[in-house]
Amino acid sequence: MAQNSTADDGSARPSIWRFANPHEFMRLTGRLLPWITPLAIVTLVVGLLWALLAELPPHPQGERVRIMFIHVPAAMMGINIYAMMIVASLIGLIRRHPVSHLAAKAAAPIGAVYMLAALVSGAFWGAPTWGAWWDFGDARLMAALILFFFYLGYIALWNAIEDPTSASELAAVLCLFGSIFAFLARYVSAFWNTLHQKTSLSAIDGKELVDDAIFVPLMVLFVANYLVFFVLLMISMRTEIRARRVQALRVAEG
Amino acid sequence: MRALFLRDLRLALRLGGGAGLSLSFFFIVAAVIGFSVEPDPKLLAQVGPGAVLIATALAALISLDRLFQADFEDGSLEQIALGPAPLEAAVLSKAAAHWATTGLPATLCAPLLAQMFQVPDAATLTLTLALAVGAPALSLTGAVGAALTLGVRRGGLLLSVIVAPMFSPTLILGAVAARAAALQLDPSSALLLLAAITIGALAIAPFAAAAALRINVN
Amino acid sequence: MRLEVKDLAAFRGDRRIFAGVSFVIEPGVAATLRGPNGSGKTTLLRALAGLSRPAAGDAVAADASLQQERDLYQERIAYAGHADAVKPAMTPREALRFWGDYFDTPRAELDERVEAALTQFELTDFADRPAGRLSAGQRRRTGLARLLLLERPIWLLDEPFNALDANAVDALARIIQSHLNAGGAALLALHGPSPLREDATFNMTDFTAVAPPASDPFLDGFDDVFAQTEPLP
Amino acid sequence: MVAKLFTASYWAMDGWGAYIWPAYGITLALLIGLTVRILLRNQAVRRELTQAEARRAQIKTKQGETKK
Repeated sequence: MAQNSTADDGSARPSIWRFANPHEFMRLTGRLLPWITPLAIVTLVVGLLWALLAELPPHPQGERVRIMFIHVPAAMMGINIYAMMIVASLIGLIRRHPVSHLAAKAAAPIGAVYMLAALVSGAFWGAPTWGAWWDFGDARLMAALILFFFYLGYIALWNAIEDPTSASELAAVLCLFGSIFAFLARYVSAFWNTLHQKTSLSAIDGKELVDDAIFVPLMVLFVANYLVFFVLLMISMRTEIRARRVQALRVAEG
Repeated sequence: MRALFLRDLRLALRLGGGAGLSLSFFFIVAAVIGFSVEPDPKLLAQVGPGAVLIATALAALISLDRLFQADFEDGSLEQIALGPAPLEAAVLSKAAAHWATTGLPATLCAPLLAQMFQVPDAATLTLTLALAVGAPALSLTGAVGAALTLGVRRGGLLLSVIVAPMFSPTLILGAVAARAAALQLDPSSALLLLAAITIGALAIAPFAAAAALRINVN
Repeated sequence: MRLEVKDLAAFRGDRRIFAGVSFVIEPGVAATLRGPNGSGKTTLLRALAGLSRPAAGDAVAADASLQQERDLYQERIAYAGHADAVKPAMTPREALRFWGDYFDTPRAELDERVEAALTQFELTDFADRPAGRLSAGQRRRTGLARLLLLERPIWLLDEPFNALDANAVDALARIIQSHLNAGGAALLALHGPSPLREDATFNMTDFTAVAPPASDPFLDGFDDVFAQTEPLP
Repeated sequence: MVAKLFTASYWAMDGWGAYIWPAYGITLALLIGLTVRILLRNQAVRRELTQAEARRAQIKTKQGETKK
C-alpha cells in the first residue's frame, strides 16, 4: 500500500495529469463526447447484427457459438474494468487526485453490469451444453461470480460513507486489497477439476474462437463495448464531479 | 504488541466468555447444516467438510464487527495509534486475538464435528490441517474489512458483503483438500496454496488495515 | 521540551477548518487554546498529536518534525482527548498496567509507576473495581493518569477539567504544574477559566479562515465551465 | 442477408434459439438499464447544480451590495 505521508500541494501541474483536474476533465470530455457517442452506438449495432446474422462455419457448438459473441466481451469488460479501477485507485492514493478516485467510483456500476451480463450469458450457454444453469466447478464462472461480489462490496462501501474524501480513500484500499483475492479466485476454483475431468466453459472457448468468421465479429464487439464503456464512464464521471461541486458549494455556504 | 494481544484475549474471556461463545456458534451453525441435510451417511460425509468450513467462516465473520469498533468508540484506538508500536503491529495482534477466539477453537473442534458428519478419517485429518493453515487468513482479511467499515454505523452487514468474497479462496481450497483426501487423492497442492494465501495475507493485510484505520481515525 | 507550530492548516473533507496556525510553547509553559465550539480546537490538537494529517504546515517538537519524522515526533507527545480510552470491563489498575506496558514502560518500574499514578489521581480505593461501574469523573481521572505513565514531555489535553469535581481539578492542576516544573510543556483546550497560571493563550478565531479553501479542486476556477448550459450530459 | 430474418428457421437457430435470444435480450436490457440510470442521475445532479450555482450567485451579489 502506498504510504503517502508527504502532503501533496494539489496544484494542477502541466504534466500528463492535466486531465486529473476536474475543470480540465470537464472541458476535455465536453469536446470528446459529441463524436465518440455516435461511434460507440454504430459499432455496437454493427457488431450485434454481424454476430446474429453471420453465416457460421461448421462448429461442434453449432448456433450456440453466438452466445460467445456476448459472453466473452462481457466477461472481458468485467475483468478489464476492475483492472482499470485498480489503476485509478492506485493513482488516486499516490497522487491524491480526487478525479481518479471518481473514475473508479463511476466505473464500478458499469463493471458490475458487464459482469452480471457475463454470468447470465454464461448460464444460458451452460444450460444447453451441460444441462445445468450454473456449475460451481467452472473456474471462469466462479471467478466472474466472486468478482461480481467485489463490485457490489465496492459500490456498497462508497455509498455507506458520507465524507467523500475518506470514502474515496477507503474504497481505493478495498479495491487494491480485494484485487488479490479476485485474482486468486480465478485459479483456485480450477482446483475442482483436478479431482475429476469434465469439459467446462473455460476449457473450450479459447481454441474454437480463432476461426475468422467468428474472430472478426468478436473483435468488432470488443471495440464496441470499450467505446460504450468510455462513453458511460465519461458521463458518470461528469455527474460525479458535478455532485462533488454541489457538495463543495453547500459546505462553503454552510 | 504482545500487551495488546493479551489484553484482547483477557477481554474476550471476560466479556463474551471468550472462545466459548464463538465455539457454541460454530457448533450451532454446523448442527443446523446437519439438520437440513438428509441423514444418509454418504451424503453427510460429503457435506461435513463444507459444514465445518462454513461454520468457521461465519464464526469469524460474526465477531469481526466489534474488532476495532469497541476501541474506536472509547478512544482506545487513538491511544493505540499514538503508541510506539506501528499501527500495522497493532492490527496484527488484534487479528491474532480474533483468530485465537474464533479460528483456533474451530480448528481444534473440527475433528469432533467431522465425526458427527461421519467424514472419513483421511478427510478429517486434511480438513483440520486445512483449517489450521487457512483460518488465520480469515482473521487477517476480516481485520481489513473491519477497519474499512469502522466509520459506518451498523457496518456489520456491509462488513460481511465486503469480506465474504475475500474468504472464497480459503474456503474453496479447504473444501478441495478435504474432498481430495476423501477420494484418496493427494491434497498437498491445495494445502500448500492455502498456506501461501495465509502468508500472503499475513504480509499485506496489516498494511491495508492500518491504512484504512489511519483514514478513519483522523 | 519546546513545541513550535509553523503555519498549520487542516481540512474536514472539503471545508478548511483553520489555516496559518503558528505559535511556540516554551518548556515549562502551559498554553491555553480557546475558541467557540466547532472552531477546530479538537482538530488542531489531534493534528498536533499526529492523529490526522494536516493539509499544510508543520509542527516541530524539539528537533523532530511531524511531517518528516512522525514516529520520533509522536514519542514526545501525550494526547488526552474527550474519550478516556478506558475499557468498561477493565479495572483502573489493569487499564494503567496495560497502557504502561503498551507504551513500553520498563517492566520493572511498571507496577511502582502504576501505583504512583493511582495515588496521585486518588484512584487507589476503587483501583480494582471495573471501570464500567465507576463515575464519569473517576473514569476521566483513570484516563488522565495514563499521562503520568508515559513520561512524554509535551501534553496535549482536550478540555481535561470537565467531568472533574473541585478537588480533582486541583489534583490535576498540581500534576500539570509539576510536569511544567520538570521542563515539560502543555497545550490545554479549555472553555472555562484555567486553574493554572495562563502564560500564553491562543484563540482559534484568529486562525479560522472565512474564505473557502483555496486549493479545493472542486471549488476554484470552476465557474465558467458550469455557467454555460451545455446540451451535453 | 437480411431476408433471412423473416424465415422461421432463422429464429429457431437449430433449436437453440430459446437460449440464444434470452442471452442477447437480457444482456442488452442490462446495458440499456445501466445507460438510462446513468443519464437520469446525470440530469438530476445537473438540476441540483444549477440551483446551487444560482444560490451562490445570489449570495455573491448580496455580499457585493453590502460591501458598497
